[in-house]
Amino acid sequence: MRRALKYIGGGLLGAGLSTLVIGGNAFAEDVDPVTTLSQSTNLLWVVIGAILVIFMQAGFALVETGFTQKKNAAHVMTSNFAIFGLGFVAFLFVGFPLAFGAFDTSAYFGAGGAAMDTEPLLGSGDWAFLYKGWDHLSGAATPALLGFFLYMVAFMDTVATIPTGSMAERWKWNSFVVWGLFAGALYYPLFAAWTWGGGWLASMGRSLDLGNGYVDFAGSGVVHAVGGVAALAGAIVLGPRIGKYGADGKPRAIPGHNLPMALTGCFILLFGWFGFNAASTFAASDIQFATVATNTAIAGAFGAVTAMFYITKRTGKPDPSMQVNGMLAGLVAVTAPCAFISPWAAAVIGLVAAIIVIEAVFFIEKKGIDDPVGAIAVHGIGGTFGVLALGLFANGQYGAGWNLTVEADGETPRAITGLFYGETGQFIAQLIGAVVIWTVILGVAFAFFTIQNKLTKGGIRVTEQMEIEGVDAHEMGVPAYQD
Amino acid sequence: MRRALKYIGGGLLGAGLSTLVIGGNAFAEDVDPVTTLSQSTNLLWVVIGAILVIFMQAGFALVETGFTQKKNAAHVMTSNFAIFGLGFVAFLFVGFPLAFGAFDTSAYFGAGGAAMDTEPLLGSGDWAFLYKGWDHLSGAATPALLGFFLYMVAFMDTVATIPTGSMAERWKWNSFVVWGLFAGALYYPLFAAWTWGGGWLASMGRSLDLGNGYVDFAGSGVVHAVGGVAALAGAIVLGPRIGKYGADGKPRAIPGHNLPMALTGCFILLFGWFGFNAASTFAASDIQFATVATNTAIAGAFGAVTAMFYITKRTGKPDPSMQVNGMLAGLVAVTAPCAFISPWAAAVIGLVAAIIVIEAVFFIEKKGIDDPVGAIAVHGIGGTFGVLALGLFANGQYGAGWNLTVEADGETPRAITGLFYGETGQFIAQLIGAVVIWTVILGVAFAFFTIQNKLTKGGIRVTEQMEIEGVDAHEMGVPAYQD
Amino acid sequence: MRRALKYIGGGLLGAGLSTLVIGGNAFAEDVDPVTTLSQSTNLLWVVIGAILVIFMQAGFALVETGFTQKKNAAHVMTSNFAIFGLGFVAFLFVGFPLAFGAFDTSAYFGAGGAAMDTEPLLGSGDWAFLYKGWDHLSGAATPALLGFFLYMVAFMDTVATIPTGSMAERWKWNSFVVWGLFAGALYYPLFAAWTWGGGWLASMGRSLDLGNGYVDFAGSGVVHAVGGVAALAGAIVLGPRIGKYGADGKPRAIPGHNLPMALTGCFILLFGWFGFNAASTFAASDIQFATVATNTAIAGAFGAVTAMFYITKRTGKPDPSMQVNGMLAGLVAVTAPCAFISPWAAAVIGLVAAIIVIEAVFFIEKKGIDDPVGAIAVHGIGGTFGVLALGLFANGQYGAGWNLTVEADGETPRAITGLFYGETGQFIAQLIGAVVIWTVILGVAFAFFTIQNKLTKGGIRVTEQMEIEGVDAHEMGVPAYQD
Amino acid sequence: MKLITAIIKPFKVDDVKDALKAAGVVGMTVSEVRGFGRQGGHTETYRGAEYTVDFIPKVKLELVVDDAVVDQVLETLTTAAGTGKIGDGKVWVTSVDRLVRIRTREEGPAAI
Amino acid sequence: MKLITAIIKPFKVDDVKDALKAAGVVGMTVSEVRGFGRQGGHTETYRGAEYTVDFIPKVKLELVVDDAVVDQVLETLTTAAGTGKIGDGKVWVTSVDRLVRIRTREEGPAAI
Amino acid sequence: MKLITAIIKPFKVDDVKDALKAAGVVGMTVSEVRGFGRQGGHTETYRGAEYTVDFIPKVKLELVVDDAVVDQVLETLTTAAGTGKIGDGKVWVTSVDRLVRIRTREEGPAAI
Ligand SMILES: Nc1ncnc2c1ncn2[C@@H]1O[C@H](COP(=O)(O)OP(=O)(O)O)[C@@H](O)[C@H]1O
Ligand SMILES: Nc1ncnc2c1ncn2[C@@H]1O[C@H](COP(=O)(O)OP(=O)(O)O)[C@@H](O)[C@H]1O
Ligand SMILES: Nc1ncnc2c1ncn2[C@@H]1O[C@H](COP(=O)(O)OP(=O)(O)O)[C@@H](O)[C@H]1O
Repeated sequence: MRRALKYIGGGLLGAGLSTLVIGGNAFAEDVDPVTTLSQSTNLLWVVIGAILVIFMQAGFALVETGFTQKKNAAHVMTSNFAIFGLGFVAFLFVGFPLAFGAFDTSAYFGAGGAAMDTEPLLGSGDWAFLYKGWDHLSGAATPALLGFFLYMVAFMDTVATIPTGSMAERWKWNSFVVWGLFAGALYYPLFAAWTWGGGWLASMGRSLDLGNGYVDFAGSGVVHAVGGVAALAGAIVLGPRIGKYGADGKPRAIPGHNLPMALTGCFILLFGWFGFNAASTFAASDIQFATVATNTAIAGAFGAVTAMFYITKRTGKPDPSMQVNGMLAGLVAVTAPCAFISPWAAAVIGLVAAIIVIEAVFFIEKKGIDDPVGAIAVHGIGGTFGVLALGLFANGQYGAGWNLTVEADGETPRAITGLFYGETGQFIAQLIGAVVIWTVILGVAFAFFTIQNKLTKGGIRVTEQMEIEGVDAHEMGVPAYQD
Repeated sequence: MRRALKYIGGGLLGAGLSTLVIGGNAFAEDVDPVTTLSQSTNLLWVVIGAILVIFMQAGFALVETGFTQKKNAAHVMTSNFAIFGLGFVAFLFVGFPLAFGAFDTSAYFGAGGAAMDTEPLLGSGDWAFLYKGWDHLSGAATPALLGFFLYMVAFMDTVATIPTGSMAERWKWNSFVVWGLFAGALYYPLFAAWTWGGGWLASMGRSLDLGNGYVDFAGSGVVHAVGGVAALAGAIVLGPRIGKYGADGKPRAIPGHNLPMALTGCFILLFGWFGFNAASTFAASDIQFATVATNTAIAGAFGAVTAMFYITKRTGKPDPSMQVNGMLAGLVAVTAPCAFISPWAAAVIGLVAAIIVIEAVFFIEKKGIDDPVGAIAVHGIGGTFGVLALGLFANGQYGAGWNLTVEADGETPRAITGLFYGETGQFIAQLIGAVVIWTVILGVAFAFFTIQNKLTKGGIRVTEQMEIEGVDAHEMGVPAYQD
Repeated sequence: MRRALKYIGGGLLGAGLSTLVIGGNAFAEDVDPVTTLSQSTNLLWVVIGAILVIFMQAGFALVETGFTQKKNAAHVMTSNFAIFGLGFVAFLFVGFPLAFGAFDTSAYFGAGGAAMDTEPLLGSGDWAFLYKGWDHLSGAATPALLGFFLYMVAFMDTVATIPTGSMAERWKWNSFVVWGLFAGALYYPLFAAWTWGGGWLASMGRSLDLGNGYVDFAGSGVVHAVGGVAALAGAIVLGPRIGKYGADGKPRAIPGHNLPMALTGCFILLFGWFGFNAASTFAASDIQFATVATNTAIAGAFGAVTAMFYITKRTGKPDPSMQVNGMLAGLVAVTAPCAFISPWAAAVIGLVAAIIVIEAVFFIEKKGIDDPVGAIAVHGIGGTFGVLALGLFANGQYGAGWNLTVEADGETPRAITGLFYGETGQFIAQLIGAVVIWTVILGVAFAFFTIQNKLTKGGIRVTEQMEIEGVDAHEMGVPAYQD
Repeated sequence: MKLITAIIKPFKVDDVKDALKAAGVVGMTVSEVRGFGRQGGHTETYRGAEYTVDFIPKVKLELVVDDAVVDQVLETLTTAAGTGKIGDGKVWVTSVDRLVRIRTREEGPAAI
Repeated sequence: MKLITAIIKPFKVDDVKDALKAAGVVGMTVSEVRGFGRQGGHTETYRGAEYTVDFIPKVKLELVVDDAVVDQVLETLTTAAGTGKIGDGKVWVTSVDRLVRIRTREEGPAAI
Repeated sequence: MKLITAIIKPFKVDDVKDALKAAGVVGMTVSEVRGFGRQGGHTETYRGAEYTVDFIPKVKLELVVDDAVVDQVLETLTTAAGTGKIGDGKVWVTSVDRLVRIRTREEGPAAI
């Protein structure tokens, strides 16, 4: 019952009549036609959202390939393609149960959305760490359960594909394959279970009286920051590309081989992002999806424009690659707060995110970490800023009761309110989430790549000759382009 | 109240039961679940439409970049990318209020759709010219208002990006940036306010008894022709590219550097166009969206096929670039009438549009105006043809009462009927709209570029050397492609 | 009445309350708001599905162009572009009536979905072969009819575009144009009429007591296998490309000119496939669309992953082009059974399909048939496997009463059940469908290309010189790429 | 030693390479070039406007060979590259003063 | 016979070709090259890091001509290719021992 | 004057350029070429069918230099371009009869 209500404060208390009907229905005996129709429309919205997020894989592939060198284009592109299936398979069998085994969507989709298994696999009550359940593989799988799975698997794949950018042009194919399976089976599910799955971080509102607990509407933290720290760990373990740093130790530019390709990818990401954020209401009957979509667009637009002016001021020219990073910075940062903030705040978040991310790109490069596409800055730093931004800008108008939190009176649902609106608890909850990502999760990623590097004969990096001649010739057996 | 009914004749009187329920609700006291659900589904459809239209930016970027030269590819691509944010920011703060401050969507989305401010900023009654209102920036912004904004901002960006095609390969980046802001803040909002916003052109049905006043379902005029005349003005002020015209004054071909890229862009435009046209019903409960979508596809298909046969006959080969222009011609032309015509008429419109546009490409080029991508012909001429086509082919079956028009009896809602169905008033209204675009709006665009050219040190055109060596090297600092 | 129920078993009996309401409504006198709303949402889902399927044209274009040579890129790309319009025009006037003239969608979309003409053009009762009706062109066309047309025309275009892959790089433009018209007017409609249209193959459940008759949820057979056998016939008539086979008769590799382009195309196909399969419920109120979408993704993911490991084992490297074929193999194969199987079965089908298709590519090539993109293997073999897979894995949980079949008692609707679940009738029905495709339909395609080859001066293949120098220079008059 | 430079039709590259290999040539360098000559170009129309393609894609071969084998190499090359159609290309021979193999610093014929 | 090799600015190719045509040159071969010289390169910034573009796009022309016309061709070529700005390029002349037209096996000046 | 033509490994271009610059070379022209030689090619499989890559990407350098500096330039070049591995490439020297700087019409060594 409590789980049935988890993560639906918005739907339940913030979205007007029809959703109340839904909320009601999840426990009602007889289901009326309106409720059924509302639930099927909700499920449709989530499936459409999933389709859009899955298409983002193409966006990542094009951005990363466009920003890297011609001699490695087939390798980068294909790794972004293969990751979809690799992460998917691992998530289907292992990751999904661990993260969402106890997730109940019946409030959105009706009875079919019941949790697979309400008992955690690890932990209990407000301190759950992992879950279980395999109904989704059998004939017993309901459309609601499968639709929810599809949406969640798409988010996982985003995490899995982020390191392919920072580790591009020098990563062994076989080592990459292992990462893909690990990301889907364990890496992503960990933090996801603790937050969206209903675990201990989501429960901090009740257990530690910290606002509504860790809140992350569509994943600035759960998806982007988690992917970003993996990108960081991987880039460190691999080391910089040959020629990235001059004899003087100064970073040298290695321009991408196809900017139109990269910009096309960014357009696709913007397109898919609406599914990523807006469909996270899990309900078409929760019209907040419109606010979410618009806040998303505002942050992306402000991120792109800010980056254009800022980089021109900083280096003299409107570097297209930085405009791409700027838009993505805005989109990544607004992903957590998008449902809880006012439009003006979305603009501010996009503006600030672009500047932070551009400076982060410079800083990371100066530190000797080579990230060909800026994945660490965009997803890691931008995502972390987004997690905190929610704790600052949340205006208390949406998501009351989120994560089953109530005020002292035990009656009034607790509103999601940020520092700028006078609440400190929520910000602390967000801060804790961010710290966990940059310690525990980064640690897991770093350990994985380090151990894999040790265990793999010759390490996870290609040989110097392969790197110089291009990994396509050596690992793909066919060049990306033929004259 | 009157405004509440503006531009919703279709939804209100043309779309069967459920919409009547909606119509009813906008003024009803108690809102029943079915109505609420219907309204949330309507809002969902508009948001999905907005997402599709935003994705069209990628289509424009690819078509324009593919049709231009390799040495300028980064510049053309990036301008199409940056315009999204530039126009967006300007429209958010200035343009949207001016054009749609008094637009009421409550008939579609419920109470949340109330107009920001029913009093015009300029003019009054049937002679309103500009509006105002800034609720959309504050916490008071309803999902309905924000969803509507998102859809509208996407249309604006289409207008803003059209001149980047005709002015490509010789336009200074900084001058382009100014245009982007101007287009979003003032240029687009002007004609939009007079028509969709509820201004004097939309009111001609009441004020001058001309049919239902100026009607433009999804923007052959409001978006495409308005963008097209700006493309014309800009191309004239810039002058033709070096080498476009031989010593003999004859136009020389400058083939695009990547046709597959251009065709991919056209596919994306076709895809997004369904959001552009079909979601303009503003309601999923108004099933006319299906007729609109199909008429759109029919016109695009006939445009492409006609162009293929026509250009083969005209110049001997099935020039791919003309097939692209042909499909776009059909799509642009059907955009205004798509909801009011029979399928056979959509076919005729697509066929005629393709021929008109191809001849227009030749004519414009002969006149010494250099338009690398054919934007003036496709959007300017094709769009104008679409505006008039509505006045010819409207079959009187949909949109009765549009723009709050009633017959003499003051009871019967007036049907939107074209010349071929015996009504002259509507055609005259369309004609007036077209004339206004080609005089007032073209004048505004021409004045803007001329004055900017005067005020800008060295003018808005790059130097001869920059143009010869390619603007990428000089303005972007990085080439589009690296070997 | 019987027709009114054709092909809607799923919607009618398998999809819970709200659809029952629909089912009821199609014949009810007074229509209640909930039903109307449900029907408009159903129509919206089908239109969105159509938009996604139409976008797949871009995917096919990019995959085929990326897999072929640079000197032919404009030709391959443009043929994939032109086919959309060519097939469309022919289908609008001729093909649609022949295939779907008697198709009734009122159970999904309400009264407007009534069949154009319930009398077959050829045949009668359970032995109907072709239909008729032209309402869809006139002002009498209802949104329901037009929405349905849009979805169906998109499927036709998929069939029409498949041979452009196997026949690429040596096919005369004019001969291709004739194929496009033939495919839309007659080739696709034939088998479509016999199955989806309600013809004799769909009726085998009643006429020959074979399960529910031939069942093909979204077209592994009706679309892919039918397109695949045409691809085979065309490739045989054209013969292999110059240089494809060495003096020793051994096949030589002719690597594609742009792999990133091909992979991008595959991503787009995956994206569009969700519209292809999931919207085939014809109803948002039939939540099975979620199961369909997820099964589709599962099969695609397993196809891609299997192909990656299998080709690496087979030839030493993770050939990107085979990973593309592998994902497509999974998607094609699951298209027929996706609504009737459990998730684990979708995984098995994707896995098996990938291996079968890869081996088929090798086999076809060894047989001296040159298919530059693997269209015959993916669509022909993969599609046929999908048709049979339904007869094996259908779990009897969805689609009861499909094709108006009932058990002996004449009361209980007959469930769609496969061999592995103890029923042989359904498998035999599928087998008959497959045999018809590989005999009658392949025969029609082969006859068409052979006769056209005879009647065309110089045959349907370009001259040796054109092929050597590239068809772009000779047939398009402009190269795909300019430096 | 002599440097033999040949301009041939692109699709002939493999035949020529195989023929020269068979004739004992152990190394050569090729590059994409565009040629203008008797074969002439052609005029195309794009978006209604004409443009002339004066230069036709060709491939350039460069081989440094020992004086002794020049005739034989020329013979092999012209035979393999010829189609008898206009545009087959040219071969010219120039004198090489010195040749060095970078890897070994070997000089003269030994470096070939 | 002589081989005239010229390195010129890309946008001058058409002018030079037309001038040479007018001067009676019936054939030549061109290729894309990148040059390094007095003109020097330039430094660009990409993602905050600098990189130097040392090589500038140029076009290389190769013409085998009869000794008699060398001076005139050089004159025509330098005039047509010149802008007076640094980076205009170089022309050099080397001796050709033999020239063969593949199609006809014609040798010497006749093969030009 | 001499024309020094070198075929080297692509990734060595920057080193060689810097070395030559340091050695006083003020100009050169480079182009992408593909080479066939002892290094041999490799066989790949695409869609199950084999294909041989006979030609390996190389870069060609052309420098016209004064006779006096030929040895030194050769020395610098071979040192900078060498990896000791097969496929390092060749350098050959041919005589240049005339050299003209287009911009100034200067002739001979002055034009270098
Ligand atoms: N005088 C020349 N100098 C250098 N290259 C030449 C010369 N003449 C022709 N070529 C090259 O040879 C190619 C073929 O020459 P062309 O005159 O067209 O036919 P053919 O070789 O049959 O006489 C040209 O495309 C050009 O690349
Ligand atoms: N010594 C040389 N050998 C070969 N090519 C040279 C040489 N010097 C210059 N070049 C070529 O000529 C081009 C122009 O030379 P540069 O010194 O830049 O200007 P200028 O020709 O005006 O002296 C260079 O980009 C290079 O391609
Ligand atoms: N006889 C030759 N004439 C012209 N170029 C040659 C010749 N032999 C080799 N080359 C060029 O030099 C490159 C390296 O030669 P190769 O024999 O592979 O190794 P190495 O230089 O170590 O002997 C070849 O790829 C080719 O481009």
